[in-house]
Amino acid sequence: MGKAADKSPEPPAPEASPDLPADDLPKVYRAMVLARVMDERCLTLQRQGRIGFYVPLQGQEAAQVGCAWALDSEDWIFPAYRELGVALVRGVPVKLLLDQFIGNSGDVLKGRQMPNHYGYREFRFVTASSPVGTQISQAVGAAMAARWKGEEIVTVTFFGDGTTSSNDFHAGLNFAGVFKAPTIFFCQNNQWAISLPRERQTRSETLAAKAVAYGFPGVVVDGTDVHAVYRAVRDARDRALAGDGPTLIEAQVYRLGPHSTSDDPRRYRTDAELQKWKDKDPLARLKHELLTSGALTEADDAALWETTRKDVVAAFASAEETSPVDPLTLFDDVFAQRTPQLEAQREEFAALLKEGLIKP
Amino acid sequence: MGKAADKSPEPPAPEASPDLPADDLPKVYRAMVLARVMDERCLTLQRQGRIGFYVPLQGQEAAQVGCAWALDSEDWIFPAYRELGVALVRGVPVKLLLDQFIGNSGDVLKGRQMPNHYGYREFRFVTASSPVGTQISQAVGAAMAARWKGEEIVTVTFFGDGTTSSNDFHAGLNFAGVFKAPTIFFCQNNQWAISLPRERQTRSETLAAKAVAYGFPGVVVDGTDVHAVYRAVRDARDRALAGDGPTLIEAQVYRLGPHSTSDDPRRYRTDAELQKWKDKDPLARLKHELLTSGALTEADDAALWETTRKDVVAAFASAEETSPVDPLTLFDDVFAQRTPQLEAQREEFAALLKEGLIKP
Amino acid sequence: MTELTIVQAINRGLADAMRADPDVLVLGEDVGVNGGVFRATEGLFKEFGGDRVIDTPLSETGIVGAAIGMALYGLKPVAEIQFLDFIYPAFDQIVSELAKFRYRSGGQYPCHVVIRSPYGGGIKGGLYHSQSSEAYFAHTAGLKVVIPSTPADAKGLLATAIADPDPVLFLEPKRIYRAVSGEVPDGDQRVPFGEARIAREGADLTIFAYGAMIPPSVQAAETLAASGTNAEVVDLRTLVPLDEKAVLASVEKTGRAVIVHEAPRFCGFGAELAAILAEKAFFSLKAPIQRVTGYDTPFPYALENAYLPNAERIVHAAKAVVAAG
Amino acid sequence: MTELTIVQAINRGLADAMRADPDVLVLGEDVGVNGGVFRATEGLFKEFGGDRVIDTPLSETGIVGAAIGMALYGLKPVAEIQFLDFIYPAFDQIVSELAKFRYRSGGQYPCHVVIRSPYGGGIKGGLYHSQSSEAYFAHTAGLKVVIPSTPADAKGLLATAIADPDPVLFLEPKRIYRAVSGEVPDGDQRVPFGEARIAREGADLTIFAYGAMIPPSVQAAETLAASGTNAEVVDLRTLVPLDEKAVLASVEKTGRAVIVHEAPRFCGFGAELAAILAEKAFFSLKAPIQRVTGYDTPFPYALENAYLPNAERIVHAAKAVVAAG
Ligand SMILES: Cc1ncc(C[n+]2csc(CCOP(=O)(O)OP(=O)(O)O)c2C)c(N)n1
Ligand SMILES: Cc1ncc(C[n+]2csc(CCOP(=O)(O)OP(=O)(O)O)c2C)c(N)n1
Ligand SMILES: [Mg+2]
Ligand SMILES: [Mg+2]
Repeated sequence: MGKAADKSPEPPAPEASPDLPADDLPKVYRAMVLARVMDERCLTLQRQGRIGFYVPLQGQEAAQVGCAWALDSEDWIFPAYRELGVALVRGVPVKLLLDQFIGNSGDVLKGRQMPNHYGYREFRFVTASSPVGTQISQAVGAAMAARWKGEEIVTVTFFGDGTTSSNDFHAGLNFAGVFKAPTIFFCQNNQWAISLPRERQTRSETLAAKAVAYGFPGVVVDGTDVHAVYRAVRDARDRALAGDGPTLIEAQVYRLGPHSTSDDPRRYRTDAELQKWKDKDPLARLKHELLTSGALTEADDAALWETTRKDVVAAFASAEETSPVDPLTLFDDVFAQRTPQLEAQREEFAALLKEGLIKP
Repeated sequence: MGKAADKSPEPPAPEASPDLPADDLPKVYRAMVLARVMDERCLTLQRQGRIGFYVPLQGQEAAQVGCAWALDSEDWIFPAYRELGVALVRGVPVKLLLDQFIGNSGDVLKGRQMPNHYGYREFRFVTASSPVGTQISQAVGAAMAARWKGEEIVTVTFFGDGTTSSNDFHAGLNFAGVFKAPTIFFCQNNQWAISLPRERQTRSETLAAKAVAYGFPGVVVDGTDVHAVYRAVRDARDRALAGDGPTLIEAQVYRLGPHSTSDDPRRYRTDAELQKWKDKDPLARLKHELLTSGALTEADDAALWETTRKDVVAAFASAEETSPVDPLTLFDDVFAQRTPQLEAQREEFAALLKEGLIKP
Repeated sequence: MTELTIVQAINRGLADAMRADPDVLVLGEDVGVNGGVFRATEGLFKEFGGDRVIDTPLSETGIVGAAIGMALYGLKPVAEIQFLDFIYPAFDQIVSELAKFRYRSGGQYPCHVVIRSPYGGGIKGGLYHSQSSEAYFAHTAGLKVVIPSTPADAKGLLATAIADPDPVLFLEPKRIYRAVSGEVPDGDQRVPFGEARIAREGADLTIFAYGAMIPPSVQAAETLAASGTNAEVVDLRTLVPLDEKAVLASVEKTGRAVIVHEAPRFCGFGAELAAILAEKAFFSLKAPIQRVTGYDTPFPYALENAYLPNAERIVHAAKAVVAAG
Repeated sequence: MTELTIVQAINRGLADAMRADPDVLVLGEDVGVNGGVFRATEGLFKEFGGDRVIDTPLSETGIVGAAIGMALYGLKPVAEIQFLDFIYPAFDQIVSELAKFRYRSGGQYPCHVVIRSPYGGGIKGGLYHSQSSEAYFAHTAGLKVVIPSTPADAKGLLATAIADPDPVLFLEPKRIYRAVSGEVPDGDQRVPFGEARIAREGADLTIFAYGAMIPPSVQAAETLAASGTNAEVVDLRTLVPLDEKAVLASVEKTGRAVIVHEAPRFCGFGAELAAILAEKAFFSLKAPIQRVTGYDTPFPYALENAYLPNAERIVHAAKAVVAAG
């Protein structure tokens, strides 16, 4: 269990922390490998122009998978845009994600958003948006609603170090404190907000320490250690369901890749720093543990990577073959029902489309 | 000197605190009396319909006057809407303030804002606005600018307990921490944000403790004690000018009157609570001290109140006689120069005015 | 039928909705114990308790963000923004999230949220207690924008808003909160969205208005009648969805239009009406369209009465239009 | 004269202004070390240092609030908002403070602030990297709104913006940041506000546009020329102040108008142009005004090309207008 941020009002007792069941570990590792494989593949696909954009998660797999593993499937996730590991643990099929990355007719979102901005009501994984932080206060409202409806769930919201500066971080954590909302604020401090390092984002000693301002506990965990993350989240979940309110968890990780495929991190950070964190690669760490315990052999591992790669390639091939979205869906879902104005625009659009004046 | 909020990273050393010079005390008291007299008068004037609205400061005089007294006249003030005591210490003439309350041609603001929303560049007292908190990040920018220009001043921004929940509180304090801005954040915790009590505004233990989130000191002072306030502000000012960055000061006071003349506090708070704080009336406290030290006699005091009342009444009479604003000024100051569109609207307006179709 | 003011009708509407549906709740600043600074939520805290009539911290960002979260989870929050002038801290949540959630999620996450807010001038509120910024929201795809002008419409449109599965910005003309009172049908009588109300029939000219501009528009029409011009007054009631049919039908009949709103003229809602007419009723128009609006300045304090459109200005514009063709 | 792209012209313009005036500084997210996500501030950090090219925390509220404070104190900050879609957290500071400070202080506190931001679609940015929300700002009294469409205008208008004592929102058509390159005069060559540019002369019809909609508008005009319609293309350049004279003069000449913008149609900037024409050029108009715009939906991802106005749609509308009268 990570150390409680100094100064937290009620640090949870570490001895109470439940452990990640040993039987689960191979599954946890598999989820992390799948995330890594998809990441590598998508970076390539973007370079090849087969998807338009991508936001990698490399370096953050243990934090994401460890957190998601500690939750109940009924808990609601309010992600940022980097939470592939969480989506995979939730069970979102790879093909469905890739449909979103392409924006084809298989995409539950109907091709409306950039890659990575997916969401699946079925998996209680709320559709992501780009403006940072907005999900935070929403997660608090949802938690209040769940409690009001008597449902024993928590909401978990994900955001980065940079997002602690956002309006919604402040509003959301303050509301959560006041209303004792059953919410877990899971901050992945990956040390960078695009080109701004953590130390220049805020002068607070840790990000977890910001919880002091809202009167609830903040804890720091090593986000490359899946066990530590799991325990911290379980603790926070227990607290929330016991009516003791929210917890802020700062998982210290590192973004090994670029911010997105539009970014070139060599402009603002050093190879030495990168190498330091590459040495703490969460996948290597868990693999080592599994090899040591005998739960995994090198041969198993090689096979795992190979099958996973094949599966992802196959899923992408299938996604690429899926038909494009129907252009007329452009006018759906603005409202539950199209207004007369939208109906008229749709007709105008359909006519232009027919005449070939609009090419989707 | 008030106790440092527990958990502040670098609590200032109380022994360093300079004292409010004893010679100044009668002047400080006079300023507080003037503020109280204006307050009482304006509440009456509003009831009589002679001014449209008023925001009282009763109970907050020591905090405001003590703070303003500790500043240099070159320091910039970024007020909320309740800082009459600060304006008076700055030397803003009573008549000028009353002109603003009426919105007549003597008003520097040209009748553009509600009462209490004044500002005077000459006195480095920035014009107030209603949206809470917006002044906070502005004060930080101004402090950064002053430092960049090599000017040895601080900016001081005033706001209430409720305003700690605003977006600009978070953004402003965070920027100030990161950039070590020479800014003093002076929070008058008057226990209420209209009808919301301090405890329901935020679960943070003190408001000063929120400074932890931004990596600089937060201190709590008894805002009914003009000495304590003075020392805390002097300390903060010294720190700021020494390059050590900002300080958050929480002055604990009580709003003895209504939130504004539109408010009825009996709807949400008890007489008992009010009485408790009336017993700590900052004016009574300072008067007692001055009587004890011999710096004031009861007779002096009675005379002071009487002259002050007369002066304020005379100033208001004069303000009431001042001519109204020229309606054509409506189109000035939108931009440095009127655009052709504004010029055209002004002509249209002037014609309607002439025909009597518009009655200002 | 009961005789109510607009603010009473809103209060009644909220109470009825909360009684009928346990998923409806109210949140905002001072809405609970205090009953709202305009008393629109008076009595609700007592009847429904602090879990359903929630006094929030001072953060519009938080109010709207939390309301969205509640709606995603299946509640039907009605958020109050104390004055429309204070909605801007929530603008990101409204524009980026509330308006787009259904769309961007492919229909998975509708936002069943009503935001109520008093808007407009006439109470000597200066720059920050007077604004009429409906155009920002009407331009935001995914939001409905509703502005009643009578007690019956206030109650009937509020009922529709609360039942609507999409986000609705419900703007209340605070200037006539208490000035206008009228008969309000009892029970769950809804006024549908997208249907303008003909506040006064006429054949020579149409005055388009909404909210607090209806009384001076009707007054202007009466003055005009005396000089032989028979003006129709169309109360739009819902800006989004707009009753374009009624707008066009009226001008096809009258051939002349005067558009009235409090907001600054430039890019105000009136511009859209004029644009629709210039596109779709062009051949019916006999004369230039005129707009009687607030000026392109911030809202003033001392000169409020000079700023706000009044019946005289509307009459003046109407006469000019009639004179022109 | 130097051949530059739009983004290079902006970069050059910033550097020139900073060299000429020590009170000019730049602040925003990733503008320093990284040189801006579009490289508009490339090289400035190296030349002017971190005190004048300030990498800020991730808070648009803070960026604009701090910029206002700096301006009040006498500096001339140029703030970058990384994408116009992310300006909303700063909306309160912009609408309540930046736009109103001079007015509400009776002229005591002008705000010498420029906010630069890339806007518009065409880069497959989806809902949040594509918006064109100029109408919100054009409707806000006290703000100037500028949108260049050529490298020379980008540099010349930016110089004017930085010299202007009032707040200016400077919107950069990111879609053509690098697509368009052209000759830019050397030295301090300013392009005045309030003067539209005739991008193409014509006599039969006027196409009004700005920013990234200029290239398809000019292309449409060329297509139309082939079928005998001689279209004029007016590049507004500054939405506020608007060159109303040029707008009216063109339509008085051509009698027909097509208005083009990327933003959703309803209450978009085009509505204001149509309203001005319907009021002041009514008797010159021979046919209904048409608007070719984004649809009234959020900005899509996969269907971006279907959403954005293109030359074909403009031609189609122009032909309809010509056919109508
Ligand atoms: C309101 C807003 N402003 C700016 C951006 C542009 N932007 C996208 S991600 C990002 C940095 C986010 O950093 P952090 O919160 O640390 O998350 P990370 O990307 O590191 O996971 C920025 C500035 C945005 N998406 N939203
Ligand atoms: C953004 C915004 N929201 C709401 C309001 C309405 N309002 C005016 S004062 C106030 C309470 C402020 O409380 P606090 O900060 O404690 O200051 P106090 O009035 O007690 O001095 C509220 C909610 C406002 N002015 N601005
Ligand atoms: Mg980060
Ligand atoms: Mg207070």
